Amino acid sequence: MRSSLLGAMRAVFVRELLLFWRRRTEVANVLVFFVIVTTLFPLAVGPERLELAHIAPGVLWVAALLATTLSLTQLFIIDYTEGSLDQLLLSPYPLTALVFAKLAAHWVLTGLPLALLSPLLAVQMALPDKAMPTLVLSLLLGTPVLTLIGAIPAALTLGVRGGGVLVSLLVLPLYTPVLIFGAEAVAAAAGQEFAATAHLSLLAAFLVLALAFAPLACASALRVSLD
Amino acid sequence: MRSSLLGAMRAVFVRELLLFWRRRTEVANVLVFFVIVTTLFPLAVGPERLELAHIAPGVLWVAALLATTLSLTQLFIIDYTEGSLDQLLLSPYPLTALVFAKLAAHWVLTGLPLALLSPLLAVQMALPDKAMPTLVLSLLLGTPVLTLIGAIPAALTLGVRGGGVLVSLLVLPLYTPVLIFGAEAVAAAAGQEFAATAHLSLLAAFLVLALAFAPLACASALRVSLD
Amino acid sequence: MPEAMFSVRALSCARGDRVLFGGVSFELHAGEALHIRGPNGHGKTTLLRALCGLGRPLRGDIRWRGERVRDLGDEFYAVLAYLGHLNGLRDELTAAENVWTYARIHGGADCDGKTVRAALARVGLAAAAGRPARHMSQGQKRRLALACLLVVDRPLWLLDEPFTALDVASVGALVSLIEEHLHGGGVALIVSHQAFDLPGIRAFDLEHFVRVKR
Amino acid sequence: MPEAMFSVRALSCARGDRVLFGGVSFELHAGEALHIRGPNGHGKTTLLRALCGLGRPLRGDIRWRGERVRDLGDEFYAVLAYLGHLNGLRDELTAAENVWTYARIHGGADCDGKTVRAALARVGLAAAAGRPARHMSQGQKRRLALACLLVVDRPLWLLDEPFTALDVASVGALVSLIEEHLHGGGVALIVSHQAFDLPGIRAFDLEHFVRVKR
Amino acid sequence: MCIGFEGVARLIKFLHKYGAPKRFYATSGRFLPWFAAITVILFVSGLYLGLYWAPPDYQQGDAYRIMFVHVPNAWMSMMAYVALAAFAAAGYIWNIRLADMLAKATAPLGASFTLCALVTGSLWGKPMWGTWWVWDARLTSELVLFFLYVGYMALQASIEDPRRAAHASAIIAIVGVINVPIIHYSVYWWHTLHQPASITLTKQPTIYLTMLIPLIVMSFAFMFFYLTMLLVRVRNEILVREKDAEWVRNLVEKDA
Ligand code: HEM
Ligand SMILES: Nc1ncnc2c1ncn2[C@@H]1O[C@H](COP(=O)(O)OP(=O)(O)OP(=O)(O)O)[C@@H](O)[C@H]1O
Ligand SMILES: Nc1ncnc2c1ncn2[C@@H]1O[C@H](COP(=O)(O)OP(=O)(O)OP(=O)(O)O)[C@@H](O)[C@H]1O
Ligand SMILES: [Mg+2]
Ligand SMILES: [Mg+2]
Repeated sequence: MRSSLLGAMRAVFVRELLLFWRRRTEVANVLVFFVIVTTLFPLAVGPERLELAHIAPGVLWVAALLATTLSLTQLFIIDYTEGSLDQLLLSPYPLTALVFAKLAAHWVLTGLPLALLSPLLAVQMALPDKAMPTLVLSLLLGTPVLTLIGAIPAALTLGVRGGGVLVSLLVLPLYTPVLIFGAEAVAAAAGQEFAATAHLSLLAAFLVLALAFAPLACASALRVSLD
Repeated sequence: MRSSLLGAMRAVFVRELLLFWRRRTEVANVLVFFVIVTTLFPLAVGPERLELAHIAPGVLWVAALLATTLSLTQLFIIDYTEGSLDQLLLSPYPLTALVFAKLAAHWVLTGLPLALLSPLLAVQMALPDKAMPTLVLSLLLGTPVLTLIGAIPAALTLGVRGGGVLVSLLVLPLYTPVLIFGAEAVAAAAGQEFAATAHLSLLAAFLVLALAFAPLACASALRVSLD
Repeated sequence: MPEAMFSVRALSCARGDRVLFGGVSFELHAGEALHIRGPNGHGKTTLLRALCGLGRPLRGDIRWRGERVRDLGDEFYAVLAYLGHLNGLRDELTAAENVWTYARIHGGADCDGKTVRAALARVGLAAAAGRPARHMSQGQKRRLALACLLVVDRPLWLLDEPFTALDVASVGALVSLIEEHLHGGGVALIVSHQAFDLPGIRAFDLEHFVRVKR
Repeated sequence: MPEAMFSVRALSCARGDRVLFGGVSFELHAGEALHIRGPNGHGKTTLLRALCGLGRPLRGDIRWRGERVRDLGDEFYAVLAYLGHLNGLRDELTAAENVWTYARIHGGADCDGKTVRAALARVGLAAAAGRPARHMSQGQKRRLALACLLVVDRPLWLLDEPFTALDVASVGALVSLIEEHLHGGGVALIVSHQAFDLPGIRAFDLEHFVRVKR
Repeated sequence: MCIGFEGVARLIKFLHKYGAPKRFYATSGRFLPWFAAITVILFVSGLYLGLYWAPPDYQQGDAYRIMFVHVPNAWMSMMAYVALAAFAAAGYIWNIRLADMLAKATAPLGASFTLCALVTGSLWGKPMWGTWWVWDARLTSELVLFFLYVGYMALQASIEDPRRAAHASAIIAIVGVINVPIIHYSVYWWHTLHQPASITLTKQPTIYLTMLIPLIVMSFAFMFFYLTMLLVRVRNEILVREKDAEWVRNLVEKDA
């Protein structure tokens, strides 16, 4: 039974990768959204008005957060409208484990490439080189938390028509701590006001917390939504 | 025939208002998203690092733009998956007129309240009082352009699963000029660097252009998508 | 012999890069109906969507009262009513609101509460006029979609699997609705796997025109 | 007499704030099937979803081989297969991929390419194994959903309108699939408005248990 | 351990018994007038003490008197969220319908307290700091709290099946209550990690007794106001949800 639980989790994971691969654009889209938001900012603010480098950590993190939020609204919705979510709930394996596999796949396809891409945009925004490792590391620790926490509202708003915007509303207050420490870590590394380690270890603590509780909460949310 | 064309347009308009009214929260949600994005910024950037007032026009305009984009992804999708869009295309009246009615309703329910709400957030971001009328006016002129232009990609990406992010990707470059002139108008009014009127009249020109061509383009996009 | 109301000649359609069928031809005179049959995937839905202009045929000639429908443009939409696999309802609107907006958008400028109620009564939803479509069962939704056809008075009906999810009594009721429509001089094309009992209806087996199997 | 495999006693269900039916009781022994009938909106879908744990009944007792299904928890899911109004497929996956992921997620750890191909062949989709579900017609999708039931070997089948969109030949094929399932000692609950010919099936009219009309 | 479980079981039994809507409606009907009376008395005396009895501040003059509204509202905004989460959790875990209704009734009240704290704070901030708003730690976390309330209510409002709405919003309330302390401390550290804040609320001169007394009275006034309104709202909710029950029909007929 144990080995076939892993098999089921792998099947969910592979299925998500396949789906993403088939509509390849989706992955690219999250990234492109990330790129565009970071580009809009300097445009809207007017580059001559301030030192770009000062706002770079904040802008990059807000962009990452919005990109993740946007992709989350799509997380369960198609499975829901086509009935595959019904079938997932009827699996003999613990729903929490299957949900975890699904979220892992989501992160691999959005958060991970986003973190890897970020230095490129950071250069564009004149972030000092010495802050790059911290930027990538903070995103690697932070984006899975965003995915894990964000999945709960995404599950809760299923069947609530026009739930997309509702997800953002529910999710953004929950994201506040991650955003603050993520951006602060990068800012600290850039300005050497403080060592970034304190912020990064807090992010790691959030990640552990989210890993422990979010899949369970998300599974309960799905059961409630399909009732 | 003419009077019943107006009747049909009115029916589309009323239908949209009814739909929005039934899921009342939706309208509020766009606003709240707008509010939250404006809040995240100071959080991520850290208020002491810069004069908030300097970036206020840019942040407010980017937030308005993202809120509109987000709501646009939902514009046709439900009508599409439930087949009502098929039925709209089979109306004996010109599709362009019906699409125009639909977009008008969308703006009344998102752009308009957003423009009216903006001074509240501007106060939070310490925008000088003298810039408030320009802020509201620029949003009143700019948000209908966002809705009109944004509807085209929303129509084109129908049936492309996970099109939500694709809409943003297609739409954001188109939004660039609106964003630049909108934010500049507000910045100019705040700092009195330039008179804001030049920027505002450009926005008005965009609006006229968009009113003339966007509904037509959007109707053609719908026909292509349903083929 | 009077001119046919609706005629199709040498129509062929493709999906993706596969030609599904070719050489489909038929004529419908006032009061006639066609029951289009054929195994799954042979292109019945594709055919119906091509006829009403939602899909584009590869080639062929579709005429309404002798005129090409392509030349008629939007005017052709003023004579046809289409019911697809999808119901085309909005979940948040009540039954009456759904019917009312459908009527208005399709040119029923004189549609009022009484007309709507009458149509709902015809499909057995009189009591549910104020209930949102979301709270209806599959069969109730299908009936609501049928009620929409009744408020606009169209001579050409194109129905794709109209009996789906209908209970036994409703199937009978729908058949007599169609009969009435034909008696009033209308024509109808009905795609259905289910057999039904409509006197005088012609069967049309799409299978004979298939170019590529499945 | 041996103990019933699946038994339901005094079940009642509500939707929103209306009680739909109450006092539903029946027993199924190995090899038996029930044809659940009833007019639109009387709660057949609600009943089926409550039985498989997707909905929550108001009260009542559902047992599998004498044990309450609530106590069985996830183990109960290891004995049932449910086909709803919706097919539960993903449009972007091919037929074979859809079946394979279904099997794995539902515990068919030993499911390989051969099993998948065999299941697809049983529903007449052998040639379409590599085609994405998006490119299939309504009837083909329904058949694909049925193929999923065949790769996991479950004694309890709950089928909601399984004949929807199926052509005449496929209806016959599905009936013999169900027959085979029953011969193998399984039980089945079938909701359908369409009459079908399965020897020994009992009819169950939900109408008699309805509390509130429609 | 065993005793613990037994105690919980007995508690649940008790809750189910007294949590039956009909019974609760009757009991709360007896308490309600008393709560309302206490609220009025506390408000009147608190306002009197705050607006007349307490002397003007030597720095702020009379402007400080807004404190007697601001501070109780700020306290209540936080207490109400804890109450909301507790009710929601009880409703979700033990399936107590009354708890669901209490949670639903608490949310708009808590949101109003939060909004009042924000507005009165802003009004106070203008004369004190020369600006309506600063991104101070406490202000920011209060704003985020407001969003949590709004999110809860939006979710609650967009699901119409009452049971599903209750369960769904309970999950978000529980997730939120885990986050509230995290948010609180994050915002605090965020602001104070590098430099002392330019404006802090905590560095008040120690408060005079003449100001403390009205403050305490007003705090209790707001607490009783909350309890009164909670009862009113829950009783309404009960009537709406049980509108088909016989006892409600009898009640309505008796009144009519
Ligand atoms: C929009 C602006 C403001 C907001 C959102 C706000 C929020 C809050 C909150 C949440 C509390 C409760 C803190 C706790 O008990 O932990 C509080 C308490 C308090 N606030 Fe404000 N406040 C604002 C403006 C002001 C202003 C301008 C003043 C006066 C200078 C002020 C003075 C106080 C005082 C004296 C307390 C009680 C002190 C304590 O219990 O620690 N507030 N406020
Ligand atoms: N979007 C698509 N792209 C490519 N091919 C498609 C697409 N949709 C359907 N097809 C193919 O076109 C053919 C005809 O489909 P159609 O839906 O018209 O069949 P049908 O006769 O209505 O079948 P059914 O009885 O199952 O409803 C099918 O073989 C199907 O595989
Ligand atoms: N989400 C919902 N909220 C409230 N009521 C609902 C909801 N969905 C369905 N109903 C109501 O519940 C009743 C039973 O619906 P159900 O779908 O179970 O019927 P059914 O017997 O399967 O009908 P059909 O033959 O049309 O499929 C219907 O009267 C319907 O109006
Ligand atoms: Mg078809
Ligand atoms: Mg049903």
